[in-house]
Amino acid sequence: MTAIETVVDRSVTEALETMMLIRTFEEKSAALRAANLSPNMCTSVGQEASAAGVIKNLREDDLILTNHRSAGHLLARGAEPGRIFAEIMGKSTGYCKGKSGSLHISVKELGVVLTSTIVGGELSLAPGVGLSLSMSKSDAIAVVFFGDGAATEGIFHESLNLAAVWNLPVLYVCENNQWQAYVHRKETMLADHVSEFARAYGVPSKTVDGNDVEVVLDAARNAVDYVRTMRKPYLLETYTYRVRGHMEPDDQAYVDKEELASWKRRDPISLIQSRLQRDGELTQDEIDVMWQRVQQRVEDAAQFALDSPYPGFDEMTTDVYA
Amino acid sequence: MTAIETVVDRSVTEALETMMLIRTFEEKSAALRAANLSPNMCTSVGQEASAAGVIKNLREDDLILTNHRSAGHLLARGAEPGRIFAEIMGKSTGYCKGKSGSLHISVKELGVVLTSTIVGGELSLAPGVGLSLSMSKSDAIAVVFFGDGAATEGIFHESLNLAAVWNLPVLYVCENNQWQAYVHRKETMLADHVSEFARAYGVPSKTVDGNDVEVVLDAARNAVDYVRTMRKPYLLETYTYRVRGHMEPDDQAYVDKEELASWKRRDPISLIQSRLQRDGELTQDEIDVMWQRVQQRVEDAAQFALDSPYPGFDEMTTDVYA
Amino acid sequence: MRTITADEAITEALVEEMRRDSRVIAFGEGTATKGYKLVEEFGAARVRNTPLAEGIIAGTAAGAAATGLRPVIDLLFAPFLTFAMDEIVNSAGKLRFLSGGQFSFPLVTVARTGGGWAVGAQHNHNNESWFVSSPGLKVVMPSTPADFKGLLKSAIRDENPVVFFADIGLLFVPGEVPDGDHVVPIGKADVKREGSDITLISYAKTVQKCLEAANVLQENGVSAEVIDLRSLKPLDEATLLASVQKTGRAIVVHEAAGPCGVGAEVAAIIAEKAFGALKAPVVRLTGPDAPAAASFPLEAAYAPQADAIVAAATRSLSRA
Amino acid sequence: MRTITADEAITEALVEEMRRDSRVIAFGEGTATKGYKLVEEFGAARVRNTPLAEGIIAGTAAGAAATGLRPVIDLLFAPFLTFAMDEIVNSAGKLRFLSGGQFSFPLVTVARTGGGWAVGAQHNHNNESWFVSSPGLKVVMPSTPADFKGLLKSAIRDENPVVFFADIGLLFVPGEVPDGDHVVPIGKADVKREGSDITLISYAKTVQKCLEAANVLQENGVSAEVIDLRSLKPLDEATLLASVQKTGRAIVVHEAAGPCGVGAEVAAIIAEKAFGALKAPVVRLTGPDAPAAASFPLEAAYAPQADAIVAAATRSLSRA
Ligand SMILES: Cc1ncc(C[n+]2csc(CCOP(=O)(O)OP(=O)(O)O)c2C)c(N)n1
Ligand SMILES: Cc1ncc(C[n+]2csc(CCOP(=O)(O)OP(=O)(O)O)c2C)c(N)n1
Ligand SMILES: [Mg+2]
Ligand SMILES: [Mg+2]
Repeated sequence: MTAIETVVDRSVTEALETMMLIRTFEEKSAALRAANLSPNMCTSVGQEASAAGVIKNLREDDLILTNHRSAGHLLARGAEPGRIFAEIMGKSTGYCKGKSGSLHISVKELGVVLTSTIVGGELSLAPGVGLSLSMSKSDAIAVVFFGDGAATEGIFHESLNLAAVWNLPVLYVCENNQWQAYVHRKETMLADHVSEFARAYGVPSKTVDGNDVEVVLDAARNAVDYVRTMRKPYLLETYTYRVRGHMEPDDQAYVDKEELASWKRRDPISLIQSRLQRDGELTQDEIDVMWQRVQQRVEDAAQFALDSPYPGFDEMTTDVYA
Repeated sequence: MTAIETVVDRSVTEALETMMLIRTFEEKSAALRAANLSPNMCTSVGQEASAAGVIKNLREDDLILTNHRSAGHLLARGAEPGRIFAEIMGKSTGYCKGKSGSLHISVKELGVVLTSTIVGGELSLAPGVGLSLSMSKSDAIAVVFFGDGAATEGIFHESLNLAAVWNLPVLYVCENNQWQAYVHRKETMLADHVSEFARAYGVPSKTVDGNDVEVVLDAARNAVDYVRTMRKPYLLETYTYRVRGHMEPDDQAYVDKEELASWKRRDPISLIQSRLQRDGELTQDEIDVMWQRVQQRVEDAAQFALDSPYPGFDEMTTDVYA
Repeated sequence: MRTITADEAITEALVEEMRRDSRVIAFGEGTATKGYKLVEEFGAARVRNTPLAEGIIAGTAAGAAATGLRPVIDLLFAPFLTFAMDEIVNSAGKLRFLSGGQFSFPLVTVARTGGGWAVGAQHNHNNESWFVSSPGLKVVMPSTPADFKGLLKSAIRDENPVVFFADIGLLFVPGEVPDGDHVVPIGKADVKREGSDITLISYAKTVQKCLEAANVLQENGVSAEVIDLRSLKPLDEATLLASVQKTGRAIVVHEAAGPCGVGAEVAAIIAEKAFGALKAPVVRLTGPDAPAAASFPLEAAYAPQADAIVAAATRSLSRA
Repeated sequence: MRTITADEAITEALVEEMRRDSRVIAFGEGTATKGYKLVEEFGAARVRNTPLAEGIIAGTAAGAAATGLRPVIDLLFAPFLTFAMDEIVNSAGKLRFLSGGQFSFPLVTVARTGGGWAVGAQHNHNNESWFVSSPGLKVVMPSTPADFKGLLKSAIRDENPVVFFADIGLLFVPGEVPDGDHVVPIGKADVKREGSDITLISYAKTVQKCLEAANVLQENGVSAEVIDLRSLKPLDEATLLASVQKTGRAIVVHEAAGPCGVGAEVAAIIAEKAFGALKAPVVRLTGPDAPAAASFPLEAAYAPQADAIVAAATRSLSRA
């Protein structure tokens, strides 16, 4: 079987390495931006457990939709970091030939079928992907990642309602990272959990600690099983925190220092790293090797992207119509 | 005090006469349509208790928003039936000079400030009216009437959420009449009551028998009091039934005959009429006089509208800009 | 040949394409209620009522189109498209390009518009130019039952998102439709009447007004060519320019308001590319730049009438 | 005179108008975060963060405007307006008319657009023509910090809904702004440079490209007049036509794609109303009819450049 199917065995160690890869990638990405080698983009630092934990539960034929904060999802799905960097930089070797940039990257070969940077766009498209699957013979499912901010767009409710009424196999994963660009979630909704909205639609839901990858792996396994077997939607909320700013560069002047510090103390990578060490599953040496491996990969990837050419000007008008 | 304030004493008998007026008006309106004397329009036959029961609890300075099915709300508020007929017919004596037609009638002098036939349009506008009131010194409130169908538009959720987060004095009145044009409500949502959606927003809500005007009067009094004193939104759902078709003319071929018949047995006017008779509050003679009064009013009104001129062609381009 | 209405032609096209291609599905507010016969033939999975929510109807169509289905959605009236702009414009129109060509969006959005029902500007707004101006979309707006059928069939077969506008005023007017698999290509205008003195260019309900005007002009000894655009995007520039090269005069007529309308685009193309041939200015006759009133006489007067077209043509012809 | 950026000019205009009129309020996604100084001065009731929901932001503005407030809303980027079309077009634009003039909608919608940020077509889409084509709205799109300030002040004072487009590429370019209550009327174009041989008509970032082209043309002995439209609705027809009457040649330049764009409207007006004066066809230079790529060099090449304007002008002048 393929790379992705192997990943599905859900080893926590593998999830950890995915998280390390995401972290390293995102920090490199921010550094490239700071050095003016890359345009503005959004990182998912602090949220790695959600991407790794959910996506490791998916099958190769499951389909993914995501949003502006997608690098973690793409990497967890097995995307080449070099081609993501290249896409962010607008290079021709990017997954979308540099046309997307960081905000709408889709990768057909990996089943990352649709990405929209319109907040809520991914939610508007998800039932249609679920519909295609529900009308096919397959038992594959669609998974849509979205933020707590997207949950305040009306389309969230239209999407959830339609998926419920039509029994569509869509797993809704809300990465509630407490921020909606420069506005704290608390300013935008009275409930603490986006999952609370699901009940009235008749959609089962659960909020879990999004910083504990073992918890996410577990909850996502159950959620995926439910959607796959019941052919109905489910909403999983990974409660987490956006550790860096909304979009690089960002001085985070508007961020409550204590809240940030308290979430940093619950860093998802440190958390699982030390747990695995404590339980004797990993030694410091093994951990160091893992970090080195991902660092090397990310450095090579960045170099690949930096060395890649921009698309030709003819690309301005290709791919508009089929 | 003014006419409207008098009404606020909530006499059930007055509410009954309002309901009779609405019923008579709507049936005349349908008859005019059938006779090709009027364009297509939507009646609220069967739903009169909701309009009468809610609006009799309002003060003159409260503001109303409504939708395509508005004649009942307008009449309960004291609008001239002749000017409503005229507006429906597109005559210059209509409340909007015939420019609106039946679907977007607003009446500034009665505090019917905004009406949109875009389903959900009234909901999008309501928080702004609440905001104006909340920033004024007054303790007036905004009341927005909308259907169960409007509750499946995303804007419903955006509206409720904003009103909750901003503490806006808006009373949301959902007239759940089981139909959304030619689609039964059961096809569009899994929950039976729109009020179930309100909880997650932190908005108190209640579903009441929308065919019993005494129940509506009572529930609306509490709801209005809550919004007026707390300066926060509330959702009141009047559970009722659309007895005629969506829009005149309509053969209702798609309607479940038994469901229709069972609701007809709970006709809101017969219900309160016989209760008042049974309790000795009204005699048959008094009831007959009431019917005669409203019939005369409606006939005169229709004649007024029929006799009224169409607007001049210059009106095609006036009132576009201030 | 049979005589049917445009409304019937829409259903015929849909039924035939659903028989032809099992990936074609149809949904919208009341689609299954109105199309209960289609439900019988194709099953409830392929013909669906939706909740009352245009955004998710269009978004679902886009998501389904990207993953193998070919949805035809009914969004009822053009002003309701305001609730589906992100899905139609930002998703269906742009995501093919933004994905570097990885995904396509073969979907058709049907919406009614124009005067005919006397229900006012929130049901009647000729906003077709929004979609003409948006990349990645195609836009058609037929004037005869035959074109309703043939263009809808082409739209369903197209690999790109097509917005199909149905003029309310034409829906129940009967007309002849060829038997069999009648397909009209998108992007091809129809010369409804040949003429040599002036070109009248139009689409939807005002095509008929142009034909009426051409009859009157004929009586006055003027030979007017009448072109029905049918496809607003892509525009059939070749047919337009060939006609104006011949006649040297053009009048563009539509119900939609003037500013940045299709008439502006047509006039600008002609003024640029047939400049040398022009003997008089290209004139636009459009609806007023105002919301459409519900009041029936005002609504009926909104679209340009034959007499105004005759007058404009006569003015044009009076210029050297 | 002070030198400030367009972004600063926007804030200045807002602050001054909020001081002037207590009915003016401002809200949007991050408005209070970004405008924390405004919160200090005007209080949290008048300067608000909103939930992430463009539809209700715009709808709330319309509802508030109809009942006595004067909201200024920030919808961030033009493609996000897709979520607010009903509220802006069907409500703010049409309900004054549909109410027979009972209500007015004095509100301003601010949105950024155009190339400059390399983030692709879901942030960068020059869809201003949608609003120009919609009744009841006004549309402005300035090119200098002074006009950003002066037009925003006029927009806030206007009794009608105004859509204010801010070209991202211009936001952080500094420029001189007159001291005091600097107000620029809506509906008045600005002749940036007088000339006699050809008229270059533009708005937003391409005004600068036209000025650059005019310099090059000057060196070639051609005197180009450059007009900055500033107000896209209403259009200042008088200024346009006077210029073309004088020069006999016109080129319309903008970043937005061509079809049914503002350039089409301008070209159509000139071709109709200055026909007799035209010595060459009115040419449009626009962005391609394609979504804007994120890739920086492609994005930068999207808007017409000075050399293309010079070439088009030279071609125009070569015609008799
Ligand atoms: C419709 C729309 N509105 C606003 C934006 C600007 N924007 C981009 S991301 C973002 C915040 C999104 O918050 P959330 O959904 O919680 O996702 P997060 O960024 O926290 O992952 C905003 C406001 C946008 N891209 N689309
Ligand atoms: C945005 C929009 N979509 C569709 C319609 C067409 N339409 C008019 S009324 C209606 C049904 C509305 O149902 P509901 O909100 O329950 O109100 P009711 O008619 O039952 O009073 C529909 C679909 C519309 N006017 N606006
Ligand atoms: Mg968030
Ligand atoms: Mg209903």
